[in-house]
Parts: sequence; C-alpha cells; structure tokens
Amino acid sequence: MVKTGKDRWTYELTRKAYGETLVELGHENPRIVVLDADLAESTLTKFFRDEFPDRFFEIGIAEQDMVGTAAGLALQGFIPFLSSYAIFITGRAWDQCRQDVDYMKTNVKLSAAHGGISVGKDGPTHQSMEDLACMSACTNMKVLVPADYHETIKAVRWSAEYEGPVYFRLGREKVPMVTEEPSPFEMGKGFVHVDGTDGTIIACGLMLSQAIEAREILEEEDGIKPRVVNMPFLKPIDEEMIIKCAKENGPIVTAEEHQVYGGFGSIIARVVVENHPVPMRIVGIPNMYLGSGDPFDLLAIAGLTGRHIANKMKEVL
Amino acid sequence: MVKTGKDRWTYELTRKAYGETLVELGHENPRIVVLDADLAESTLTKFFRDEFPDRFFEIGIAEQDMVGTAAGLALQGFIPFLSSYAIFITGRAWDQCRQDVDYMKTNVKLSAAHGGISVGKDGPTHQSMEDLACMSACTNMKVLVPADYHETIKAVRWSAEYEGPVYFRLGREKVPMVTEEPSPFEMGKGFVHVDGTDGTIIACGLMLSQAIEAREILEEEDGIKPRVVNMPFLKPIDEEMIIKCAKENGPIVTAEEHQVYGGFGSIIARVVVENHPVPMRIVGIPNMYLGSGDPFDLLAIAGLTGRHIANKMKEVL
Amino acid sequence: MSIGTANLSVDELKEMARTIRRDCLVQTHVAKSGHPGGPLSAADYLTSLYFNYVKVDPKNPKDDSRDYFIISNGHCSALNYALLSRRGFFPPGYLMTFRSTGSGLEGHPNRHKTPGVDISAGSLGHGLPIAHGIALGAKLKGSDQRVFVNLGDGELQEGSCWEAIMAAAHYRSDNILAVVDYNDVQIDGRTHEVMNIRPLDGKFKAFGWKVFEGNGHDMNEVIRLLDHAIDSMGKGQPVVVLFHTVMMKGVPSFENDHIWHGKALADDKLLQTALTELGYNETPKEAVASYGDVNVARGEYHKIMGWPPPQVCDRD
Amino acid sequence: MSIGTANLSVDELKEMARTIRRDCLVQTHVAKSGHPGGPLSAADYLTSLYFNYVKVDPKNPKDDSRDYFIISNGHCSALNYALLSRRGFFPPGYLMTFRSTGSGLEGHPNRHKTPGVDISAGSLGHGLPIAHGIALGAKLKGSDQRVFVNLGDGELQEGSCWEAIMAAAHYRSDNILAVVDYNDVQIDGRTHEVMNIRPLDGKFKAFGWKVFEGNGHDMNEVIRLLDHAIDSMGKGQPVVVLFHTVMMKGVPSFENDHIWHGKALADDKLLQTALTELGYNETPKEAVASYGDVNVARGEYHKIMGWPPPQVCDRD
Ligand SMILES: Cc1ncc(C[n+]2csc(CCOP(=O)(O)OP(=O)(O)O)c2C)c(N)n1
Ligand SMILES: Cc1ncc(C[n+]2csc(CCOP(=O)(O)OP(=O)(O)O)c2C)c(N)n1
Ligand SMILES: [Mg+2]
Ligand SMILES: [Mg+2]
Repeated sequence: MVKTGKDRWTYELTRKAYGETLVELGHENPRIVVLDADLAESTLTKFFRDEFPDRFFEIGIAEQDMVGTAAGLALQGFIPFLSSYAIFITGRAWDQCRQDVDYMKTNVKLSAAHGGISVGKDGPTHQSMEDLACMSACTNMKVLVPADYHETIKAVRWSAEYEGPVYFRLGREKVPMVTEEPSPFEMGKGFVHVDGTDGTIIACGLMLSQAIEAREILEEEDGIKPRVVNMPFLKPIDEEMIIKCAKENGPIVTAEEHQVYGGFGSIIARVVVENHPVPMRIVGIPNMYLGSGDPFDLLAIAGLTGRHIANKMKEVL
Repeated sequence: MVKTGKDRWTYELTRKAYGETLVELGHENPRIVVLDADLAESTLTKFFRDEFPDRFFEIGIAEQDMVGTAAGLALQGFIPFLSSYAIFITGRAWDQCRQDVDYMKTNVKLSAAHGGISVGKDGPTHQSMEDLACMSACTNMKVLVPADYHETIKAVRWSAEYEGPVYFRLGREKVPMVTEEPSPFEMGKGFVHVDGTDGTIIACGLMLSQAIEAREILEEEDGIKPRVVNMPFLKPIDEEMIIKCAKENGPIVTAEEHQVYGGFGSIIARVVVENHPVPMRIVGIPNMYLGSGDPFDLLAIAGLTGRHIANKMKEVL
Repeated sequence: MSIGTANLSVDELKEMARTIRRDCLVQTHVAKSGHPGGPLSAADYLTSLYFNYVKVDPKNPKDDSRDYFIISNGHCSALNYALLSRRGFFPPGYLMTFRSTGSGLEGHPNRHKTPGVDISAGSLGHGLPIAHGIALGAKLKGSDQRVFVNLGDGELQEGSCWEAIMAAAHYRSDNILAVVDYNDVQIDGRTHEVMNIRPLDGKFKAFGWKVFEGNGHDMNEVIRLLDHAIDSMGKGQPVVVLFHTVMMKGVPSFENDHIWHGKALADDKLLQTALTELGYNETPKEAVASYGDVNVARGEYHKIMGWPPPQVCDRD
Repeated sequence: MSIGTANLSVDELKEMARTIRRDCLVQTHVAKSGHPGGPLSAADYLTSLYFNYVKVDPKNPKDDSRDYFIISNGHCSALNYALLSRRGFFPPGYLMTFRSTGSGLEGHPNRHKTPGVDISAGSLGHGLPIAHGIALGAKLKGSDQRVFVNLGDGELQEGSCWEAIMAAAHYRSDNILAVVDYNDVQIDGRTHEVMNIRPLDGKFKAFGWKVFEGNGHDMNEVIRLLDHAIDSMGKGQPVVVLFHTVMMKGVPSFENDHIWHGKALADDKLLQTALTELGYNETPKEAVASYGDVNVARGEYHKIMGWPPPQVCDRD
C-alpha cells in the first residue's frame, strides 16, 4: 500500500528556512533590510531582528505603511524583505504592492507567510486562497511558491540576488520535505521531480508532496506512471516545460493550495490552450471558504490530497 | 471595407447609465443607499446624491472605510452601491471587499468606475488591469463587465435585485453601443451576439465591439464566420455556453480589457481544458503597463482591436 | 425573554468576569491554540458592558431593536464566545468545540456560524468602519439602536481605524461607543515599543471624539466610566472609553507578557497554575469535564442554528 | 553645475511662481486634460521650497547626496513637471507633450520616465510611507539627505497617511519635512464638507509631529515658515508645515471652485481669461508658441533620458 497522509514524510517549517536564511544573508550583504508588521514572532523575522536590530524595521499593524516604507528603503539602495501573512500583504496593501513595488519596479521582496488553507484553526479570515491570483496579475512581479524547507532557502537566496519585485508564499505548518538540498532551482523553471509517461501532474508548494503520493497511488492501483513536475514559479511560468509535457505525455493535472480562479492551474491552462491543447484537471480550492479546523482536515475537505489528484488523473487519462 | 475604428459606432458612457439607473432605483426602493469616496463627480453617483442626499454617504478619500461602512449599512438591511475607480476599490480595499463583503456575504454592490486602460491619460496608476483577477478570486462575488450603456442599466438593476456581493466594472470613456435595450441579460449567462460556424470569439465589456469588428474583417477578408458571444459575467462563468461553442465551432478567441493573467480568458481557458479542449487565443493586455495617452492609442498598442482579434482567429483556425 | 440587559450587581459582574476568564483559558487549552491574552485583559470591562449595557435578546439574536456588540479584534474570539454563551445564546458546553474542525466557534468569529456574532472579524481594523455603517444605518432607519465596538490598542495602528474615527466624527455619529483594550501589548512586544500609539486620548480628541479613560479592571471604575460614556451618547459626537488593562490579568504568573497574546496554556501544568491563581480549586481535567458532554452541547447548538444534527465522530 | 539650491530672491521666487502657474495652465490646456487646481494652490510654497531649500543637481538627478522631493498627490503632475523643467532638468518646451501618448510627462509622474521624479505617484496616500522609507534609508546609510514631501489635504483622509505619520514620529525621523496644501478643496467639494479633517494641527501634534501653519501664498511668510521648519529638523521629531491656500490661486475668476480640481482650461476663452488675470499679455496660441518647437524639445528630452530619438509623427 502506498504510504499516504501525515506519517509518510519528515516535516519542517518553510518560515524557519526563511528566518534562518535572512540571518545568513544579513551577514553576507549589508544592503539586506527586513520589515515586519507585528508578526516577527510568527514570520520568524525575529531571528534577523535579534541579530541586526538596526536593519530591522518594525512597522506595527500597518501593512500599507510597511510596503511603502520598504519601497522607500529600496529607492535608497537597500534590499528590503518584508513579512506579514499572505492575506494581509495581498489584502491590506495590494495597491502599495502594485504601485510602489510592481509599477515602480522597486527591489522589494514580499514574503507572505501563512499562505493557503493549511493555516488551519485561525479560519478563513487568515487563510489566503486568493493571493496568487492577485499577485500574478501584477505586471513585473515574480511570483513563486517554494515546495518545502530546502526550496525556501533557494527562493530566499534567489530573491536577494534578483533585482526587482518578488512575491513568495510560505505556509504556517510544517510541510513535507520533498526536495533535496541539491535539487535544481532556477527562475521561471519547473523541474521533473519523478519522470513518467502517462500524463503529467504539475504542482507547487505543499501540493508537490501530494502529487508524489498521487503518482504512487496511480502506479500501484492502475500501473499508471504520470510525470510529476515541481513548478515553484507561477510567474514567469515555464511555458516550455508545460508544452513539452503536453506534447510528450498528454493530459495534465495541476495541484495548488489556492482558489481555482486565477491561480496556478489557470495560468497553466492558458499556456496549454494557446500552445498545445490537452485535457486538464485543475486541483485547487473549489471556490469555497473552508472554516477553521485542523490543517490536514481542511486540505482533505478541499480535495487537496494525493488521492484526489490521482482520481482526477484517472478521469482525464 | 469593414468600417473599423472610432467612427463606426455611437458612443455613450456606461457610468451615465449607472448614475441614472441609481436614481430610478432610489425612487423605486427606499433601501437603496449609495456611497462614494470623493469621486461622485466622476462616477456620477452625484445624480443620486443630489436627489437623495439622506441616502448618500460621502466618505472622502478612504476606500477601506467606504467598503466597511457599506457592509455595515447592508447589515442594517440596506442595499449599498459604492463607487470609486476600479483600481482603488480593488487596490485599497481588497481586504474589506474580501472579508466584509465576500466572506460576510453582505449585500454590497461594488461599482468600479474607470476600469481598464481606456482610462487613458491618467496613466498606469489609474488604469485597472488586474481588478477582474483579484475580484474573481473571491468566493461569493459575482463579477461582471457590462458591454455598454444598455447592458449597464441591466447590470445595475440586476445587482439591486440579486441578494449578495457583486462587483461590476464600468469605464471612463464613452464606449460603442452594441447591445439593444431588449438584448437578453441573465446572471451567469453569455449570449450569442452574432452567430457563426468558424470558431468563436467570446468578449466582455468594450471588447465586444472589437469582436464584432473582428468578425466582419474575417468574413470580408477570408470568408470566415466566427460566432461572437457576449459574456458579461466572469463569475459565475457560463460553462454551458463555452462548452457548446467549443464543441460546435472549435477554436475560441477571448477578448478582454484586462491583464491576461487571471482574467476573463484564463477563466474560460480553465473551462475549456477541463471540458472540451480546443485551441484558444487570449486577447488581453500582454503583461505590460501602457503609460498615459489617448485611450484608443493605448488600446491599439495593447492589441485590443478588432484587427488583432481577427489575426488571432486566423492563427488558431 | 425579551430584549434587555442582564443587569447584574457589581459582585455578580466580578464573579461573571472570573467565570469568563476561566472559559477563555479552558477553551484555548482544549483547542491547543487561540488567544488567551487579550480576552483576559478585556474580560472585566467587556463583561460589564455586555451584561449591563448592551440590549440583546439571546433567544432572538437578530432582534430588530437590539444593540450591536462588535469585537473588532477578532482574535479575542474566546472572550466573545464566553460572553455569548454566559449571556444565554448557547450552552457553555459548546465552548469545548472551540476551533475544532466543523465547529461554529471558529478561530475568529463568523457571523454565519455563531448566534449573537454581528460581524465576522479577524483582519484587524475592520470593526470600526462596519460599526459606523451600522450606526449610520440605525439613524437612517430612525432606530435608536446603539453600536458598541471593542478595539485592540495594537489594532489602532491600522490606518483604516483612523479613517472610520474621522468619518464617525464627521457624521456626528453619537450612537456609537468604542472601547479600547489599552493593554500596551501586541504580538511583537509592548505597543509603545513596537509602534507607539500614545497619546491615545489626544489622538481621539483631535479626531473629534469624546474621550473617557480609566482602569479597566476596577469594576466600580469600569461602571462609572461606562455610565458617563453612555450618558455622553446622543450628543452629536462619537464616544470612546480607553480602558487601561493588563494582558492575562487575573493570572499573575502570566500577566503582562506578550507571548500569551496568541499562545494557549496548552500544557496541563500551565492551566493548573492559572486555574489556581483564578481561585478555582480544580484540575484541568475537572475544569474541562465541568462543561459537560460536548456532544449534548453540540446537539443543542445545531438546533439553535437550524443545522442538521451533528454527526458524532470518534475524535472528540 | 553641482548639487545645491537655486537660491532665488523673494522677487525672483514670485516671478518664478507666476511662470510656473502659466506652465501649469498651458500644459493642461494643451493636453485638454489634467489637474490645474491643486498646482495653482501649491505653486507659491512649492516654488519656494523647491528652488531655495531642496538640494538637487539637475544635471545629475540621481546624485547620491541629493535631497528627495516628492509630490505625493500625483495629480499635481503639471506642477511637478513645471518645477523640474524650470529648475533645469529638461527644457520647458517638452511640457507641451504633457499627457500625450508616448510622452515622458505622464498624467501622473512616473519615476522611470521623468528626470527628477523620485517616486511614481497617482494613488493618494502612498507618498508619505515611501518618503519615510527613504528617510530611514538615509539614516541607515549615514547620509544627511533630507526628504521633502507634499501632501494634499483631501489626501490626508487616507488611513495610510496616518500610519506613516505615526511611524515617522515613532522612529523620531527628523530628516523628513511634509508640506500640506491646505486648500480645503477636493473633487467632491470643500474638504471640511466632504470629510472634515480639521483640526489638522491638533491631529499632527497628537501624532507627535512638530507643526507650523500659515499662509501659503504670501511669499515672505512662506519663507519664514520654511526657515523655521527646516531649523526644526534634526531634533528628533518629524516636521510639517500646513500651508493655507486657495485652489486656482492667481486666476481670480476660477479661484476656490472645486470643479477646477481636475478640469483643464481647455477652451481658448478660459485660458485667455486666466492668462490675462495672471498678468500675461498674450493669446493662448502665443502662449503655446512661446514654448518653442515641441519636436526640438522632445529630441532634447530623449537625449537626457538616453532614449532612442523620437519619431516625429504627424499628430503633433
Ligand atoms: C490586518 C491584520 N494584520 C495583522 C494581523 C495579525 N494579528 C493578530 S492579533 C495582532 C496583534 C493585535 O494587537 P492588539 O490589538 O493590541 O491585541 P492584543 O494583543 O492586545 O490582544 C496581530 C498583528 C491581523 N489579524 N490583521
Ligand atoms: C487612493 C486614491 N483614491 C482616489 C483618487 C482620486 N482622486 C484624485 S485627486 C483626488 C482629490 C484629492 O484632493 P486633495 O488631496 O485635496 O487635492 P486637491 O484637490 O486639493 O488638488 C481624488 C479623490 C486617487 N487618486 N487615489
Ligand atoms: Mg493590545
Ligand atoms: Mg485639497
């Protein structure tokens, strides 16, 4: 039997990777500065705050001001990483993200903690299901969702080097460690995580673990071997990889911890219909609020599981 | 020669339809109230203000407060229509739209003036290219873009009757009158505007006029007769109509005055790949800021013209 | 029962506040998550306000003539639920479902899932604009409903609060009373160190509000302040009471430490200390057990909400 | 030329302000769109501030030691452009491309397209947070750059302004000076009627700022106020000057009417009246012609920006 569910993986916090990497970057580059809006204890920018108090700006509960202030610091040549929960960066400060960061092309890194419904017990007001749609619509923004601890380190380091606006989304809970320290990572690129011949599952964020489980279920139950692609970047999206998968393997199932409207699957669907139409299924939050509860319960209710992805692949193959 | 461009149509302001219809509704239903954030002179809620000063709430330049206040009025049983520019409702108050209107399911109507790049000379800070992505991602929100003056009247009247959150987008400029007073209108429905057999062009908002021009260009130049569908609702999207068009006519070209990420075309692409994959082209703003300038210049630069739609249809047929 | 207040004596209010503190601690203990700190700092003055001033009918939560009571800083949900259940909207036993999957008592209040909750809160800075909309609506309807809204002091860093503070004064909305949990604590530390909001009285005054200020834990002072504040309503100006409070008040071992803002006393030992300090002679287990059979409470709650009967599942 | 101020005499400043008013009226006239009202109310004090206090080098707009000058209410772009061109950043002739397709002088300033523009503005309430970030950055770099930021009075209704006002005081950012165009007008009417922001001095003081207030049109008073204000910088507190002004000041037929907030004197007759009232003995045509050949100016501008030479198109 395929091992699914909680016990199969080793888990770690992506925000821990973030907090730790910021400290390393702080030592390497004096231009790195960090801002938070009264969530340093939770986003783990507190590691940086405690190490570099002069380069840490606590803004209090004022996300608009935080984003604007970060843009100002960027104009002075600094590389600001700012943190809050995904829903508050996107919700409270979208205009600032759009005008002061995206339109002005300031070198600001929007680090969005607590993305997705796996926020769990805090409930819908804290669960961000729409941030990827809102941020991907921004013209210059690079948008990515690292899969796990290792990939978060790479994403944060890449963000510091890349000159321009970046939005990356982390989670609240510990998530399965699926990539390795030496796994590949490159802007705008997806990577074949497990190769296969029967359709492709393309996933980002914590859904990569579920995509892997889905593949194992499919192989065991039906001898179906889909390719599994890890695609951390929503923008730029890896068109080449998507087209290649559509051509080589046919049907595609995408998986994301996000509302199906405007998210990862929609972006991929657009590439598919414009280049090489194949049947698809988009696994995401089916346009509903999940309520508050245990993170894994909520993911299951929303259909964000390996089992669900596997069923969708069977439907479409 | 197909008559294209400015001279072909009669033009009228959608916001005029909005302002006038609000006054009619105000007479019919004492529960209608209107809010504005220092743009009554421009959104044309001033008609309502002057007629019903007690039911008009000027909030000043404070969009967050306006949306929250509207939600409060809705809790008291009123039917609030609130107005600002699309970019400011979406940008400054997305969190309020999401939490106080969408999540709380309050009966608030978000009337977004000055959508799209046809805002023109005010430039990118005032041109909303992302609102439809941000709003369609909201779970309970109904999202629509009326094509013209007549359809705006229907949209406003429908909004007043429908119980729940609605976002509709109007424009700054006068736009071609393409629908008739008796043209059909129904929640979540698209309508065949001109029938045809060779592919389908699906458009919303001012792009409907360009879709019609595209059809005429195609017929004249190549004898191609695509179906033209007017689809004002992005959410709920008319899946049935989309699937029917894909099955009957094959290729689909969509046309919207919005960033291609997360907009109208993406929503339709998702329906297409999940139900009946056909080749598509998505005509929208190609991930760029347009600068300020003459509205029709900007539309042409972005490729939002009948000619461009026609070329895309040729590509895909 | 009909619309009205509970009209408790000072001693009854004190005892009720103690009960409610216990409710908050046990809820968060059982959920192993949630926010105890703010609830304990606001417990005294909100108990007084909610039981003795706010007119509601627990049997008819949507009564047209009710006063509105809004806890804008929705992370104080445990307090909100404790107040509602003790006021009679639903059985206290249901508090033990707090934050569990499927419960009506969500991490942050959801107006569709809890009787007596007027707005869904959680994102800070939303309550006052909504409250003001309700207040404007009351006047437009010609109703003498009043709107009471609780704000966190950290919450007042949100610009959206100041927009609504400005607007309420502009509209001379004198049917709104705000109370502020001035505990000088927020997630990242002391409010005056994180992002100083002082002088809060000066700020509210400059924005056109009538301001009262005092100790939020001395029940006699609380009543005096609320009496004055409510007398000041209806005079062309919105009114605010700044209640100086102490986070985790009532359990001295935990008082004033910002780490309890959002951290439950999940550990039995911690809860034991707190219960003892609150004057309860019981173990955490006994405390939880005292709420009775959660499935019975769940059944009653579902009946109140008109929901289908709950499925009793093993996990509880 | 190097970094510094233009150091004009009072009479020169007055004349410069008159020139700049004309620039604003002619720009919006030619564009048949844009905002003349705010530019004319801020013309006197911003001319004084920009020419005599803000240290810049027009030949090196990004000079590392420059002061920052930010017009947060970006709809006053015509004024921003007039100030920049008269200060020497680009030829005034280019003003005649204002708001036309492809021009660097967009409807609202774009930092990538206009030399001397430090931020892209247009959405109100953004300038102060950004300015404060720049100020914090200056201190962190150990630079004595100062940040000057202009705010509209209507703009101060945005909560985001109060967030930044709070933060600047919290951080004791004394290298920032805000000036407010207190013209009591915004799009929908008189600011005190649309959404009253008074008392603005009391609000800023309660938020911890040092406040100066006076007449924004009396050039001697403007200079006195700015001298005092700038002397007050560097003392642990952010500083603001509230300049009482009159919308469309300088052209009495149009003064104080909110319809001119965002309406150009597109009509020749209207511009004629205004030019005459400003003391210019010329027709609108002559006024426009005085700016010279727009294609020459465009060529120079493209050179300054390092853009490819402009394509001369028929429409101009
Ligand atoms: C808009 C928004 N930003 C951030 C948060 C995260 N958050 C929850 S509570 C809190 C601190 C609130 O401080 P305060 O209002 O003083 O409440 P107290 O800690 O005293 O209970 C923060 C930052 C939020 N809920 N909403
Ligand atoms: C966030 C935002 N909301 C609304 C607008 C539209 N708008 C442009 S100018 C203006 C009025 C500004 O008033 P004020 O700051 O007093 O400037 P003045 O009219 O005096 O020039 C408004 C509402 C905007 N630009 N940004
Ligand atoms: Mg507090
Ligand atoms: Mg003004």
